[in-house]
Amino acid sequence: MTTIKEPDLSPDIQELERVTIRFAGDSGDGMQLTGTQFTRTAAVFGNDISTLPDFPAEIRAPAGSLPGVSGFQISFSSSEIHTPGDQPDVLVAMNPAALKTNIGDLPAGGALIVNSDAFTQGNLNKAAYASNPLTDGSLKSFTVFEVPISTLNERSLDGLEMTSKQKDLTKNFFALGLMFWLYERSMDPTTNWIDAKFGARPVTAEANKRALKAGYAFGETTEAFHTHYRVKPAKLDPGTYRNITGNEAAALGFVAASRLSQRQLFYGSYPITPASDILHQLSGYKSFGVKTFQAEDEIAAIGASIGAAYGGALALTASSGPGIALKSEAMGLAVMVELPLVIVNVQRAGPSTGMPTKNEQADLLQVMFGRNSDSPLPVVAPAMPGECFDLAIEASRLALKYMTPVVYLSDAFLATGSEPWRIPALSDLPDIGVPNATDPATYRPYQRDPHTLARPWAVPGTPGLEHRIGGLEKADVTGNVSYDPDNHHHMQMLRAAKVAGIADDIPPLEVYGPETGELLILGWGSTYGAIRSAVERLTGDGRSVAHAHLRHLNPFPANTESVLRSYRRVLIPEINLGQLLLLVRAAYLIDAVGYNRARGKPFRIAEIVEEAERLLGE
Amino acid sequence: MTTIKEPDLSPDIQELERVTIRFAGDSGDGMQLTGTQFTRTAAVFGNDISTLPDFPAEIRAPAGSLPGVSGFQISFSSSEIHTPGDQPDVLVAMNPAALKTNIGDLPAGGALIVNSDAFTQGNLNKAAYASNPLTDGSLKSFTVFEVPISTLNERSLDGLEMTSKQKDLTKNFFALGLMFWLYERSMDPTTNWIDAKFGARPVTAEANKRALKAGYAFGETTEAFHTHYRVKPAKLDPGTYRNITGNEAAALGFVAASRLSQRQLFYGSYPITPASDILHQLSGYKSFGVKTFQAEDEIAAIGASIGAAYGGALALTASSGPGIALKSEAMGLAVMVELPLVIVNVQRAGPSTGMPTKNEQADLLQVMFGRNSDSPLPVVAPAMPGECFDLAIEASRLALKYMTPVVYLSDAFLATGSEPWRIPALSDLPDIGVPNATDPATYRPYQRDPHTLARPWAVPGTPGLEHRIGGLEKADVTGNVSYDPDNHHHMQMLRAAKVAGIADDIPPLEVYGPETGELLILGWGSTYGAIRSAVERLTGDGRSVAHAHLRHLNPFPANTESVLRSYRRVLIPEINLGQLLLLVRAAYLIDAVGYNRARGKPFRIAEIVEEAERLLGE
Amino acid sequence: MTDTNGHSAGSTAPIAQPPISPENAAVIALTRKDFVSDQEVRWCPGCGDYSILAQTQKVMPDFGYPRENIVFISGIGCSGRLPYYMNTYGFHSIHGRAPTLATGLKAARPDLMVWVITGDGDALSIGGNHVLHSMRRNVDINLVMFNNRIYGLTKGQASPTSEFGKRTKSTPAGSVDTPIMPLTVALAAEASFVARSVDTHTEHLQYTLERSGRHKGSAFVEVLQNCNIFNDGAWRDFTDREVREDRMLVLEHDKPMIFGKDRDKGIRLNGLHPEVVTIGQNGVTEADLLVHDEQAEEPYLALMLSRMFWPEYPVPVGVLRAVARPTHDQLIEDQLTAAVAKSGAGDLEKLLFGGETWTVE
Amino acid sequence: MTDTNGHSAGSTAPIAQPPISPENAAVIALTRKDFVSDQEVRWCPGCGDYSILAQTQKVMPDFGYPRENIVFISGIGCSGRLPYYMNTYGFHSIHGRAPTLATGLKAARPDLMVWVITGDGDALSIGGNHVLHSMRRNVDINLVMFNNRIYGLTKGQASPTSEFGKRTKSTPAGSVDTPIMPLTVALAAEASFVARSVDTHTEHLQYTLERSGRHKGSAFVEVLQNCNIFNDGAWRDFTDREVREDRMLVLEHDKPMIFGKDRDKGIRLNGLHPEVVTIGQNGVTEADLLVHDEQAEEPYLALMLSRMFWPEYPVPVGVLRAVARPTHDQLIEDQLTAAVAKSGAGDLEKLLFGGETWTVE
Ligand SMILES: Cc1ncc(C[n+]2csc(CCOP(=O)(O)OP(=O)(O)O)c2C)c(N)n1
Ligand SMILES: Cc1ncc(C[n+]2csc(CCOP(=O)(O)OP(=O)(O)O)c2C)c(N)n1
Ligand code: SF4
Ligand code: SF4
Ligand SMILES: [Mg+2]
Ligand SMILES: [Mg+2]
Repeated sequence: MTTIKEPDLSPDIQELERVTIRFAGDSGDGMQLTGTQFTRTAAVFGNDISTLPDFPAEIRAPAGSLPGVSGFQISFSSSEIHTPGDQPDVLVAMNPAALKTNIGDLPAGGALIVNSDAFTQGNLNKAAYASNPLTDGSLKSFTVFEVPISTLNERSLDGLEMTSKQKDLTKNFFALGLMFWLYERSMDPTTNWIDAKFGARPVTAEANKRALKAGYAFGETTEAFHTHYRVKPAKLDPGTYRNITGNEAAALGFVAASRLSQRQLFYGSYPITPASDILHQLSGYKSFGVKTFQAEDEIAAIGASIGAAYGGALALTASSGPGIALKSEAMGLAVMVELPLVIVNVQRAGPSTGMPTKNEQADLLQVMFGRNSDSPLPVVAPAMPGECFDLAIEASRLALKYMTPVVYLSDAFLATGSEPWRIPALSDLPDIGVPNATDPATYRPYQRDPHTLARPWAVPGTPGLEHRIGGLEKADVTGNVSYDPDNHHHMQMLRAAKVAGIADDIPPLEVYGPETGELLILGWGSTYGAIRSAVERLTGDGRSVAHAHLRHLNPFPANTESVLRSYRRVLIPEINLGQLLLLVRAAYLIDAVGYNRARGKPFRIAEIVEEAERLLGE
Repeated sequence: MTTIKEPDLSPDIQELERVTIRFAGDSGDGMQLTGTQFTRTAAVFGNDISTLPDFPAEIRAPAGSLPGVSGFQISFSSSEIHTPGDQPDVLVAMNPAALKTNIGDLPAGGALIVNSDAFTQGNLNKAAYASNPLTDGSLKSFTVFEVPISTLNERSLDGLEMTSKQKDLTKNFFALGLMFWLYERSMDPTTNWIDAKFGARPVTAEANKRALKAGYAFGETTEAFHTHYRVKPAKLDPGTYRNITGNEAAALGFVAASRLSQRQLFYGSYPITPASDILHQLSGYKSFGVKTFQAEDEIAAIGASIGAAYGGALALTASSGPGIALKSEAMGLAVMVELPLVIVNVQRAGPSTGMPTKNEQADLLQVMFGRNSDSPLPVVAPAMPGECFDLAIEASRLALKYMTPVVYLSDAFLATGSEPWRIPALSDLPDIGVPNATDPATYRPYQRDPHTLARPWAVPGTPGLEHRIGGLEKADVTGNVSYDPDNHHHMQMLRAAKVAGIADDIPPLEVYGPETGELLILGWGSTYGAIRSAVERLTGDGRSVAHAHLRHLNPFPANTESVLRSYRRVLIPEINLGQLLLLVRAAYLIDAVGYNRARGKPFRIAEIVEEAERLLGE
Repeated sequence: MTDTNGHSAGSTAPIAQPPISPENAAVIALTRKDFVSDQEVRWCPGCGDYSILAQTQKVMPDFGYPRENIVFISGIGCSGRLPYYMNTYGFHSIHGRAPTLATGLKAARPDLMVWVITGDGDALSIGGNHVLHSMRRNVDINLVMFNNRIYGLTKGQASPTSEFGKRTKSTPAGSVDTPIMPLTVALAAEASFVARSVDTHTEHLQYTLERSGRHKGSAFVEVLQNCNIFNDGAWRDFTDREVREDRMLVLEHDKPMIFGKDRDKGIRLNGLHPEVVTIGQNGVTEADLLVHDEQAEEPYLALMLSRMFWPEYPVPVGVLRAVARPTHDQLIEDQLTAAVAKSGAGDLEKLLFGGETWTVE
Repeated sequence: MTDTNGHSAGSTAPIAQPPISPENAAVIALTRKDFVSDQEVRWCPGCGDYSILAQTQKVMPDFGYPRENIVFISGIGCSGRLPYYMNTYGFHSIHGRAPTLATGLKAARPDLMVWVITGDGDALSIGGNHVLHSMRRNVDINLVMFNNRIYGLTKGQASPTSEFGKRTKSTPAGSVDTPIMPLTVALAAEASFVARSVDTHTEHLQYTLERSGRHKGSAFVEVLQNCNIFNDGAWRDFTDREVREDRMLVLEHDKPMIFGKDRDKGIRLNGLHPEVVTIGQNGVTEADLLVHDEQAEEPYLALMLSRMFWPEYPVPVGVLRAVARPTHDQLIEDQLTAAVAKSGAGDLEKLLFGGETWTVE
């Protein structure tokens, strides 16, 4: 929301606390690049930011078609923010299709900047517009700026050795330049980036820079925009920051975990949206001794990781829901052999193939129960892109300390969304190393540590510890195959107790807002931003509402029940049909209510506020 | 338990209400055959019976070794019974290993018949006996009958053209004959069977028959057994009966379902214990048009079944837990494309490979939730071997009527255990046929029946209904691929509502015992017999205890909550760590308590009685 | 094969025609347009898939199957979208599993013509085992594999056919995996029909699809396809118009293996190794050249051809192998028929009351 | 193969030796007994697995690896129990997946000697694709497949190597599936070492396991094994002592292919087809016979041998193919080394603070 401050400012500069811009255009128009460039600039400038890319599922749908529209939303602010914003204040639409698919989100009075050149009859048809929205008055509730971006841009490139098709490909920089002017941003970060990226192709570099400047100049010179806007830097905690997506943070976190545990990182994976980027990232860290293995399928990927774990590596495998389903039999093996393994699930919308590029957090019950028999394992879930780093280390810590597979639940929104991340000092990171077993005199494959109930880790190559493990039930202590009835029950209880015991080794559930009161909103995963913002608003309005967000979903922190019982009502918003809800109700018999929407995208702050108001009203 | 009635009977005949015998010997000793023959004889005689085979996991462990012991327990009675008995009244032990592994279950005063010939030093060592139990007095609390079975048997075969090794292989018939005499049974069913089976090999046939008669004669002539026992026929409901195992009943049920739905039965499967027998059975029903396909793995098996369902067949796939894990991705596909499919899970002890031949009912949460995203499907579970027939038809009915995959949860105990089954009249079986879509004018791939919410079934070959389906999210009605946010939420709700709606189309939860009272014991699956027997005892002792047993686990019958709320306490015994318990607590916020034992074998009646008493005492 | 080994031997019997439906005449009259669905095609502009789609639609009428008796089943990948664009029945299944659905569908419905559309990753990475087993069972399907040597839909990772050392998103330092030779694997899987064509060679592609469609049994067709976004020009070296005659070998049954703009080059057998020779040079005549035999009982020749590749050799295209063997669905039907012939059509009542029964009054 | 196709070519370089550990001398001194674990062996009396276990234990010392550096990984099946009986590290994994665990273990720990023990169902049915990919990657493992042409552990269903028409529990009317020829598939998968032996031919089995163990790269060894309970005598026709010389062809590198009690029979090449001839009859001399070459760059000869079977041909045993190719773990290590050489050992601090950063005071 844009709110005006300090009216005494010179009339043509308005200061705003927060602005949300959405760039929308054809997949071919480079909107992701435009968004990323604006993000970098805002980040480096010192704003708090939050972004939400929105790709089409198709690689390249036909140019100008509705499914071909690609969008990128960025919210930047002078105060702390948690979400990319419910609605854009400004929508940049590069063609009719982009307008059609995005205009619905623009609030009345919002600013709309369109590339009027793109509103040809052909494009209007492709976007299924009966009449031209620029002329039929359907946009009158918005502040519309029609800019002939293509023509202006092409003109600015006069004399360059390029086809006009090539020239047209630079028009996104024109739009970017215009935005830079509008929000008082320096073009330097982008021009530097262009030089670095296209240095080898001077003409392209020149063209992009000219386009950028032309857009900026257009803002300055034209009458169209009377004012431009200022968003001051945010007061973030002191430190060094970088802009980071969840998948980048996760990759860095696991590399760090490998260092902190003094073990080589082995990553077995099979590509799948939206998890693939972790593979791409990690395969670039060879100088860190990271071994990445692109397997023939998800089963081979986890199989290889289990093999590497058996060999003493910090082993990792990642996928998204459909791939996790394939891994489930092998996950059961990891539970039985009690080897450390981190299984990353970057969730996406299902069931089945579902909507591969869209967001959902509906695999919680799958990872909890998607294996034959009682097969317990710990589950953790980051709440923000930057937190993907911390929880990568935490997941590794639990896996190594408790000799168990651990599931790490991320999702498409966290994976591709970005935020400024305060880079931690290495000295602040925990030591998560664990020793290997070495003493033949005392070693028993299934003799457990009395505190953690973890079995010892004896890796091949250790003289005198030769032993055999496998998927058949194990005799307590010796680890020999056993069909003894009481032993089986005993082992089932031990496996369950080991995981349950982790509750005492994790931070308690923290509460934001009143310690007790009317309503607690309990969340997990990527809904953090929307919930926290909603609670800020509600408490701002004097409501007795608090927010608690689970990072550990199995086991729950020890104080979870007491926290929940401190409020009259408990609301659990989830981008699924009520999965944490089921676990909480079963565990504590608390009549928590769910707010469940599976729309393949993040919650809006407003809908959570609304639902909370409804409950408070009851 | 053996209780003596009518004391006026001639001293050497005792009449008993119920007897439980366990035959135990080396895998090579043919104990399964012995048990089955005794079972058939008792069944044909008219007793109520219940059996429990207990195989070793090894194909053939070394002769005489402990892991090589194979057992078969049969309980036969003149009144209705529900379980193979907590403890045997009589234990037949063919060698030391068999004695060692089974004697623990024989109550003090129980009868023990041992083949004394087998108690050689070698065999005692293999069974890890320090001293000979027949001489060291360790058996004095039992009524021990030492019979030199091997010698007596070999003697009876004098003059036959056989090696003594071959002769020794017939000694199980000697033991059987002895049991027949002891319980006043006719040898005819077995001699007929021998003729039929070994007709081609007269010497073998002759040998087996002689062994049988010799055992019988030994009982008659020897002084050892002063009395023999009589167990009158049971008063079963009128009708024609056969002895049947759960896997046999399931196979017959699906063949019947194919007839009742007028559709060819397609069975795609990959062998796995304890589900393989369904494949073996169905592959013999070719004259019923049953097509069985042994796939390369479980994924191919369900894939082929989905393909056949798409083609209009009544499609079926079966496995056990580990294989179900592999099928889970494809199960999600079936949910998305909404095709009818029955997925049989014959549960076994896990996690992972676990104890493949042992029993467990711990895959309930796996089949409920083991798929990415919210992916609802109905779940049914038979409670007794014979019921496997009825629920095969029920599962098929739901799949066809609601166009949905349905999970059918059996387990190792149901699959291999047997009971007398009253064969239904065809006229009593429901018509479960559903029409195919044929009208191009009205056909929409995802237009739903207003009552069932099922989509129409248009099979290839139908002119004018050409359409495409798949795993991507579908637009309501048209079934086209859709990434529309609201459509996705709408479809998620529709899929959930379709399954939830089945609650109105299934029988209400029935209660045995008082309508309201102190304690309700709620069960599902193969624990039926133990729970029902326990409740019979408890009510017999005047306790206010009732039994309800779920056949439909998703959705629950509409009256489930009201039934549960009619008792002060609810006890849920499960051979797992509390899976139905979790679902019930989450659904109704009722503080039900679990009795959970995972020992790879059925509950004993006594332990349930005990637990109930404990709760009643609280 | 042999009895001990129990192979039902490949034979040189003529290739059977698919059953022609009553609507045949009407069907033959159909045109490509009749097989175009109402769905908007969504591949990148310039993608080789467009041509494969077009040729597929063109040959459809020729088989005599009415539209409603044709089913296209695909896995996941860019290739997997094809069924949406065919005005027939279609099933866009899950990654790598299309052959399994096809196997079940064909077994349940022998009357249908079943096509499997897949990619190099879908068919050879996650789906490799299903391809292997559907081929050895001789499931009567036409499996068309779009080979662009890359994972397209997931935006550019190495596939099982990517070159050793290939740099991709997932292999920034180069792939360490030796690629699979798809046709060698298909032949080793006992496929009864194995062929190769190229997306841009439209007539040849039509001919190849036509041959595949007319083959009874499992057909494996590799189509060299260009992914102009993530692996542009993967096959250019030998498929480009200017060079293709010199760098590709068009196989024709019973014809000597001749290629080259001037039709002066050929393949000669040297021991067990093929060698490229020039007709007229040091005494080589056409008579010395290998003569193609797609119906050879044993696939020795086909195996050799399947491993010949540019630049060592011209790349063979066309039908490498086409032999008749009883199909999976046929064998299943035969067993059912035999069972009925032997014991009569199944009687449910008899079945239920079968075995040992007793009656309680 | 070729550059375009990017194969890292098979070469005739000598087979590399496994790294010999310091304990070498001590190890060589070990005997079979040192490799016998404390677990009681549990196979059916008379099972062929006993002999395979014994020969495996016998050859173990020869490789120079200390016990603790040897790992046996198996899938599920009777064969899968073998690791319990080896006094080394062992992992009894899940059905069909052993090659995947082995791939990860070897990549993480190149210093280990890794054996994969599997069955015809485990390796070729559910595990077919993993075998294919571990072979093409040249993962440095020794995969020993116990081929008894049946599912033993699950009590007698058809396996992918069961004969066409074979009656089993799951195929009462006979199997309708054409069996897979394991060695053909292994060769098509680009395996760098392919061999066959027989459970009861103890010396030959030892020799074959020894050769496999010394091979660097993916080795596929098929052992014809008898399941006397569910498929007794599956191979008897040609493996029995009385007939084996006449019905089996023992391959030796660089030697003419001669067999028969009287060493008077041989294999001659006729065009592309092998034929059995008798030396001395109608002018056939040893010189006319095929000479075995296990190191041929292209596996044409090996492919042919892999398809020769009784009764048409004597059944080839021994090493069909053995070529050197960089191993998967080696290639991975090389890339890490190269990366460090290029940019130095990874600096975590640099990595975290890399990219575009800004500082807030
Ligand atoms: C179980 C599963 N794993 C992974 C994916 C992600 N995925 C979709 S297509 C694909 C590979 C596609 O490559 P290819 O088969 O060559 O098809 P192309 O896109 O190149 O035509 C992958 C890995 C998936 N959809 N499902
Ligand atoms: C996922 C899974 N599916 C099926 C099974 C059941 N199963 C165990 S071993 C086996 C086949 C064994 O055959 P083979 O590999 O030939 O080994 P053999 O017993 O003959 O040595 C099967 C189907 C299983 N354990 N796990
Ligand atoms: S990514 Fe490649 S294969 Fe996929 S549609 Fe685009 S060009 Fe075609
Ligand atoms: S079943 Fe066959 S393979 Fe398995 S142990 Fe027994 S004999 Fe050996
Ligand atoms: Mg591809
Ligand atoms: Mg086998």
